Amino acid sequence: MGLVPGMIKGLGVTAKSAIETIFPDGPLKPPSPSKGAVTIQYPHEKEAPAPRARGVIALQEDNCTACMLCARECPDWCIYIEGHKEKAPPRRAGGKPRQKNKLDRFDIDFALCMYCGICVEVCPFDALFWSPEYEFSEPRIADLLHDKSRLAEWMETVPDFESYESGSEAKVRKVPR
Amino acid sequence: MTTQIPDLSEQEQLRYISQQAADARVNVEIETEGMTLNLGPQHPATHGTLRIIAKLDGEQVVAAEPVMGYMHRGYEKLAEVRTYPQVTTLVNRIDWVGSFANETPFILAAEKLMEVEAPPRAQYIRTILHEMSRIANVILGIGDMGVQVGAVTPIFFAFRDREYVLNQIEAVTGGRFHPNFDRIGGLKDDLPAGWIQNTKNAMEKVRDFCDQIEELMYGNEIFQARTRGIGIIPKDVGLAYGLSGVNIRGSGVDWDVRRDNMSPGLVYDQVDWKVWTHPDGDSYSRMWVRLQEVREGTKIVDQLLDQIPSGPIMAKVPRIIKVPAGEAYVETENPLGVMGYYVVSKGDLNPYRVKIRSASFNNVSITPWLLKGVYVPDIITILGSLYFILGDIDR
Amino acid sequence: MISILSVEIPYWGQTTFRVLGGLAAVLLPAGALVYIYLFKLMSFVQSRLGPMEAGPAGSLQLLAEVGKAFQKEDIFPRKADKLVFAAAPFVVLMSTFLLILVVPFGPDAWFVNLDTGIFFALAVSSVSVIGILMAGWASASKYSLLGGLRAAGQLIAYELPLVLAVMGVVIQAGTLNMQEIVYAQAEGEIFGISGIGNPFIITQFIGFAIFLIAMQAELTQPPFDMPVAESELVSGYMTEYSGIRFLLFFIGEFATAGVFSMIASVLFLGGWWVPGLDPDSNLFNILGPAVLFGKVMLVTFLIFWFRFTYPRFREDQLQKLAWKVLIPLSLVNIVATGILKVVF
Amino acid sequence: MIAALVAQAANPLTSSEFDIPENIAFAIIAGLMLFSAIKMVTTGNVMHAALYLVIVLAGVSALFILLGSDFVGATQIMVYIGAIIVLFLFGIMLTRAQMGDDDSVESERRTMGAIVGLLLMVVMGYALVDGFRNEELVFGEPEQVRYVVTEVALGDLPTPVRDAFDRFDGLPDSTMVELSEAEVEGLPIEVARRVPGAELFGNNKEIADSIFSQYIVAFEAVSVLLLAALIGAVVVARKE
Repeated sequence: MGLVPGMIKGLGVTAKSAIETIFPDGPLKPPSPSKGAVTIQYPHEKEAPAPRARGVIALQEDNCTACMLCARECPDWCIYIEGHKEKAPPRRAGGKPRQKNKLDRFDIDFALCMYCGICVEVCPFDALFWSPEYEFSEPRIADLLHDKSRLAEWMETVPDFESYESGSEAKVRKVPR
Repeated sequence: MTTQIPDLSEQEQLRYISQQAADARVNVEIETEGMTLNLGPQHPATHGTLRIIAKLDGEQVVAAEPVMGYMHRGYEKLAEVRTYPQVTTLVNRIDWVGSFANETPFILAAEKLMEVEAPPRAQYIRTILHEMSRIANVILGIGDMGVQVGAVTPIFFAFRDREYVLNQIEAVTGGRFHPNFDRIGGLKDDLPAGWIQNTKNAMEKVRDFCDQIEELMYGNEIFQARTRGIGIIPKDVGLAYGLSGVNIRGSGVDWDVRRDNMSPGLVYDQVDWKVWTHPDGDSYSRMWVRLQEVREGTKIVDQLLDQIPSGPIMAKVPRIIKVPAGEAYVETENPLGVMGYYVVSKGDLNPYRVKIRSASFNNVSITPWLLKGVYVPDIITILGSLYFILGDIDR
Repeated sequence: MISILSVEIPYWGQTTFRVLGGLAAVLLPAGALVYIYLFKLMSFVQSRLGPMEAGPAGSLQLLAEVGKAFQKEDIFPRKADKLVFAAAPFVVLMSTFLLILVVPFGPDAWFVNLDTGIFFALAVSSVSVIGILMAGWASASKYSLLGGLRAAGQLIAYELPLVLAVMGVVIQAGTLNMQEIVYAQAEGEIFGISGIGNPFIITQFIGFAIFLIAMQAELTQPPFDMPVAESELVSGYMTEYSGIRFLLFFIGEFATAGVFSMIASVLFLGGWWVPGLDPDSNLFNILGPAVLFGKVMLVTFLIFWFRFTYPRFREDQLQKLAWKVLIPLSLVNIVATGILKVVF
Repeated sequence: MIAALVAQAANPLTSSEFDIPENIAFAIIAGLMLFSAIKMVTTGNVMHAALYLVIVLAGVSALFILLGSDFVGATQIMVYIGAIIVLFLFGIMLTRAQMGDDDSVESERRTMGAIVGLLLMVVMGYALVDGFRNEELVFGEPEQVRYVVTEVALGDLPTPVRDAFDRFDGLPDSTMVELSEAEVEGLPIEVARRVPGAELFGNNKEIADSIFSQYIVAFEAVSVLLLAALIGAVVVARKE
């Protein structure tokens, strides 16, 4: 190990890395660095995060009963729920009218949210889902407060649940649509 | 591929230390004006908001004092007003580059109090994720050391290849940095299909990274000149300051909580692996042990992936978790060193008191001893080789 | 009186032409190598693409950066020595523009043909130290001060190997004139083999290596970038600069890299001349600058390759390398060259 | 046969035209130098004083280059600006790098300084006047023209040139001689290759020759003196 070998090897590493980036198909093919680079040219092409990625929370409004579990379990209390009871038409003809919790307000303040996913996890009625969608930044911080219509819009972007790895005993759930 | 480097003898260590003292004496005679240099709180070498007040004589440090607390977020206190499931989402922000590993000891402590044990499948996945966050963390540390000694490329290699690991963590937990995946009694969810194979590919990439960085950085004579024989921590001094993890293994102390004091709930005893140590105790040996640990980590992950048993991932725990009164302390070997949680419960939904023993706090507390007599550029390499995360110091 | 296409040009016209030519000769290579090497090649090494948005494949990125720098506030630290602080980048840049003066681009294409060309170049290259010291002191910042001191120590130490490496070439060519050095290479012969000339890199390879290393240190490029070490001194003497003045330092750094590479190409690679062609032909007045640019790109490729591969030295190691390795080696080189010159 | 006799070179002072740009340049440089010299001794800031000194020295170098002796000019830059001033600044920054004016720089011995300066001026002025006593600055056609003669085989030279060489007794084979117009008349002038710029500047060979022949003893003595100074500095700096 003289002065030369380690430093020459280092030069070799950088040169090899550059060649691999410029000629991803092999040195005789035409160069195409955009293929060889590991980065993605973001506004032009979007990276697809994993289906489980926690991007934004979507609300399936019909399923919500305004039970407040999510709001209570939220570690930083960023979910605001208001609701009232109202009579819904009976399920069967002639039956008594059912009492139903109607949702007035369901806001999540994404400026405060820690993206921990506890609300999604504790929801007993499958009303909240994670969407991997991540493009919802706003110039004004107040606009990060998503109301229930905005949250409902995210439902479209919620992917189906993945199947599990072999050996798993968990059941694959369904996204209500 | 592993480069074996000759060890510095104990004599050489001593000579280095006495040399520093002698240098300091000579400079006092010439009487140049002293200067106080504030490294930080905003400084590229302090990984955040650590401040080091260095009293300089020329470029030599006469005294150095780390000032902590610029990023204190009060997690110990916050945890007292959060329920147990909520605490995990807080604590994985402590060491934000190896975040899953922060959850493990807390959950294990809670499980110990509740006397539940996660099913084997959950234990395996937990160990895999714990080890993967170590890999993600340490890769970044190695690349960051490149930046500290002035090489621009290693950090980009590190970011590139850490991404493969983070992608796998995200695919299973949903969060790249803040997984919040550990639950008392098991895990939140099972592995998605195809994950095992993808993870094995990612581990292959990490091993390639190790080879690459070894040639690019570790083998470089300039890097060795900057790190070998610099910042030597003798065994006993390191132990006296409570150093842990790689920093003490780099001084030749063969102590790893994963092997020696493994808490139930992790399955390190099921795999064949080795605790790496290096007798030198200098910056280079610390970085060298780090690199070997990444390699060893990929081996552990590969073996565990092959062995994952089938079964449930959640033990039977009540829906609303109340931890019975009692006290428990659990420590695990985290990427930065030993991390322990002392949880005191009064039987409520909240822990009564949580004391967090984070590794970086102790690792940094040796700096006044270690930085005395070194040159300004060496402050940077020594801090880089100690490798701390600010969140882990100011909890 | 110089005439172009048989039109006589008055003195002020010549001066204007020379100033414009100097600007072009300094800034164009600087811009080219910043884009090609610093932006693109470095990105490829790091598995990324680099700037892609401004212009085709990001080729106008540098212009965008210049525009950005012009818009930024020109911040002066409160305790800074305003005049010195403001003047420092210009002093650094001035040394670059003085350097370009003596570089020949063709048999008749030159700015000034000094008899002491290379000596003058080495002399003015040391002016930039003054600028750096001014910047380091006037910023009223400890990091800047340390950076300035380190820069001065380093530049002084590496001036010597630089000069001594050049000595070999000067002995072999028998002249200090840059143009003559090119001719000496074009018309020279190696061990009796004539016809292809004698680019001095063949006989002066050690000199070339030393020159390259010393040049790297003079330019404060990694692995010798202690004065600007961003991980410890936060850019050293440039710490407090912003906007257009920072840009001047930035341009100065890469323009000097380009100009130094030109000098290295002239000294060791034959300058504007290509083997096999008659150096007196008029063709070289047109072709020469392009040839020189090609050789400059070769030399700067080495500079930048080292730049993104190596970590940096510590200040004392750097001094040790200069005094204990490079200077003795270059002295041996000079002695050997002298002996060979006398023998052959 | 004369292998090469290279082109005419005019000393700027004796060149045919009264050079306007040159005079403008001289005026600017001289003015700047005077201003900086005065500022240098009056400013209260050590650092500024050193920087003003840089301007003065750069001006000196510029004047040398203006006079066509680029070698001395470059040496001036290299030695004074590149080395000495840098060491000045280095020392100032290491010891007293404070900003703003420094009272201790204000000296009460200003009158003494002025007297010394005046004395120095008188002595140097006298030396200058004495040196060029009866010589006048000649504008117009010069009587003596400088020629650069290279690779001369002495036997082949025509008589006037050989005479000239005799005047410089035993010069090496490549040098510069001063001949009168009449002497040049009969010379076969053969320019082997045009050396661009040689017509403007071309005296570093002369300097080298004189250093290593006429002034060799003084030169070596100065080198030994510098070496002694260097060793002395090392001895003084190391207290052990």
